[in-house]
Amino acid sequence: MNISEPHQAIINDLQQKYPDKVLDVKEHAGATVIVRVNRDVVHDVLETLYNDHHFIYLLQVFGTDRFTSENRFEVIYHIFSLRDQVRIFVKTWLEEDNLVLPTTTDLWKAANWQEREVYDMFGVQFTGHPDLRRMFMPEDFEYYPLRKEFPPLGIPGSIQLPSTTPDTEED
Amino acid sequence: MATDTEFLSRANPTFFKKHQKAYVKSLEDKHTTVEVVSDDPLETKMVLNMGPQHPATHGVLRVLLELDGERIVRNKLDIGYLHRGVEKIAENKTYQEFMPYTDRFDYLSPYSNNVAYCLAVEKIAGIEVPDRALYLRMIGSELARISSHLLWLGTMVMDAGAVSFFIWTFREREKIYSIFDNFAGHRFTVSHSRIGGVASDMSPTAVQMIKDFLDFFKKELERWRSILDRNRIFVDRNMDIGQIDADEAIRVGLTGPALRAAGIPYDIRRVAPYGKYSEMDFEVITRLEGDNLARYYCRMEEMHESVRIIEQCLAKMEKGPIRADNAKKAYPSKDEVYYSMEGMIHDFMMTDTGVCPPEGAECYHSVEAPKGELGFFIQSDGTGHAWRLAIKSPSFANLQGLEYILDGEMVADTVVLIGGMDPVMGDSDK
Amino acid sequence: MLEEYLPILVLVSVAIIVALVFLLLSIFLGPKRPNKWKLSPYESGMDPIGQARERYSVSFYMIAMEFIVFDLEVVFLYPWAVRFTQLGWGTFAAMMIFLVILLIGLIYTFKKGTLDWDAKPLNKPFKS
Amino acid sequence: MGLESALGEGFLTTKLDAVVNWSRANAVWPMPMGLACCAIEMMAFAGPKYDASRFGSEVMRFSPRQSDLMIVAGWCTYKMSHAIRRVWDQMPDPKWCVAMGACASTGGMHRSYGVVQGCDNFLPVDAYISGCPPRPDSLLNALIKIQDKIKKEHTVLLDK
Repeated sequence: MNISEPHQAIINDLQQKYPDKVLDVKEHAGATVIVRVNRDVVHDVLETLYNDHHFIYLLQVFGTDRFTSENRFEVIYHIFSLRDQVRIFVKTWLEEDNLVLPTTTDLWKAANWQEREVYDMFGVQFTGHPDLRRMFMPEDFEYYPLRKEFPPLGIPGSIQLPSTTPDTEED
Repeated sequence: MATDTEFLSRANPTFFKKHQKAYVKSLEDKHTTVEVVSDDPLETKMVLNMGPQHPATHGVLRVLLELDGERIVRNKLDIGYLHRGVEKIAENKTYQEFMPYTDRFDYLSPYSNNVAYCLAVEKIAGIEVPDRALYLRMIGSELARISSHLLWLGTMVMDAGAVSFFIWTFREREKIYSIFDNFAGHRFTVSHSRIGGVASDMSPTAVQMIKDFLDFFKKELERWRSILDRNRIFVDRNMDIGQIDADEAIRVGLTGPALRAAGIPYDIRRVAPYGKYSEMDFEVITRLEGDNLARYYCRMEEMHESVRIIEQCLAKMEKGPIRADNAKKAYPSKDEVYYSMEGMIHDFMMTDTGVCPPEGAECYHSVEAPKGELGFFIQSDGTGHAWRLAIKSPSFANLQGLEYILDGEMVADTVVLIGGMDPVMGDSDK
Repeated sequence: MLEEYLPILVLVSVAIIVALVFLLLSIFLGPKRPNKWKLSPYESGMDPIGQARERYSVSFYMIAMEFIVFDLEVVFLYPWAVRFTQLGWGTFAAMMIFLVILLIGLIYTFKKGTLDWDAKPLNKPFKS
Repeated sequence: MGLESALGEGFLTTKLDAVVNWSRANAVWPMPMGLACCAIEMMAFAGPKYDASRFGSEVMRFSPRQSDLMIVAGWCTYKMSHAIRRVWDQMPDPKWCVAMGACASTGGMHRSYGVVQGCDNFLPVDAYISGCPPRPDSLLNALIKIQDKIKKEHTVLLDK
């Protein structure tokens, strides 16, 4: 667990501000530091990182389906601080029955499309998002493809194909 | 003012009704600061659809523009026309099997995608790569950067009107393709990297071809720059449009040359050097204006830097193994497989289960692809298949920046702005 | 006396006949299979929003009118410009009067602002 | 004997179909439905080295109204299939379609929920090209096959 010095400073600062909310810190190969925080404090953690530690560059927001019975989904924010060149991943676990998270588009404009992608792939609702629509799939698609129970070859008939006889009146 | 649901009433979609209605609705309630001057009832808004099948959108990108005369009042991008769920496929493939998919992300520079994916897997599995393989990978990814910037140059200048550039840049790209053909097997989707090293070594003829290409390309690049850099038409066409300052560029999430043109020297080869980039001396090209012309200069000078890097690599590269010989982590070399029993078993084991990173390990590694920072976040569950592979794609971020930049521009400039952002739909649609 | 003009007549008629043949040939030879989507407007693969004849900004119309006026001015200039050395000062003065009148027209349209497209005040989102 | 001998030197008589099909075959204007990596190979096919204008398909028209041969280059997703079908319907009638690359022909390596497994699910395809991406010379080979097919096309009178 050799967390580099600037990372450790930030983690200590977070642990002071949110005493029991920073649940665990993981590290791999000396570069990737992942901080897991409780779900109802994630927006404030991101806000402190944004204001105090100059994490103004949001690179990606993505989700994971852990496929466990409790707190099944994960949303990970990948942010980078330009001032002290530090890259941190802030992770939260979400229950399957209330997949709701406050949006971070008020902090970073970049979060707009990233959150729409997480909504499209996992079904996580972001409250306060300017226009939460599906990012890639058409709106008429009712499933969330990156969930583990969705078959990789898709569900036949979930999206309609164009009709090959142009003259017949479509419905 | 035009009533709010005016476009929605005009749009009568015949397929994907919910999607198209929601898309047009989102255009209407998008807040815009471009203030429309004339409020007389005669002045109705025109909705222009730069649809998925369009010569200037560099792939299948749909832009819905609300125009007031020639000025764009609001625009909305719709992507996903090339979405094939590659992250879902990654969960069912072993690490080495997923390698050919990485060529099809940013299909203008497939070599650097391979290198990015291999570095990420090697980082999570903890594999050492011999020096010669690192040099070969750097030469390949810099050549891919030149070929990607060449296609950007050819299509952007052709969109701005000069068709001859497309022919010149493609002539140079064909040379790069023949170089890749010689040392990596195929014209551009090469899948040349392996986990733990590189698939095949570079023959002296390939080295000679690269040297000839570099000598001619340097002079050719100078000639192109002398034509374009102070060309009245090109400069007037690109100056002061799509202007974005550094602070806004960061918040919108731009990456790569588009971000460096706004004045932020964020280049992964300097921020988190990988391979042998820490020993190379090259500058990170940044401009301050942040408009389309600055992005043009950034990319042109980056081609010079790539040429310098390749020359230094060729000088420093010496004989040596091209793949880690640790049988558990990398493919054994072919003659070992044919002539020894263990080699054949290792080869079979590598193909069957492949590299197995530690259970529960999560790791991120990113590479400076020509379009920006291409990163892979891998979560592994101990088996040969990745549990989750998240791709941070540069064109996805740049396209979001494009939506911010297009507001308030003239409709004729959208073509050059899309060219300036250089999006690749295979990369952004994952 | 009209014989000298016979070749011109032959030339013009052959030209017209050849042009018509190429145009009308496809009516007989080309396959005709109209269908609903072939006749609908091309909207780069998507459904068109609104009809093709929507009302659009008046600045286009102003530019078109501008062009016609000054194009006709050039047409009137041609016959004079070809022979103006032999035509003497009288026609020169007349032509100058004609040009001055149109110059006043041009200055008027400049002041009205029909020519500069980005005359509209523009507060781009990043400047505000 | 025949009409030709009566007309003397330098005259050639042929069927109307042969003339019409010959002229159509040697001016096949491609409609580049460039979707993914095959589109880059299609650009190289139209580029200087593998010059497509030697075979009469110089003009890469992006509007369906002026093109005869639609080259579907790249994997077609369900979302894009409607746009491809709409552009195909809007092309004037003697039209042909080439599925370029494994992804257009059979969905290729992308066996996933988003990709239509082969664009012949919704398009009448005349020529399939294997390869991922196929080299430009195999695209030229497909073009020549399409030209042969046009030359042996049915008679013009049936088109009424």
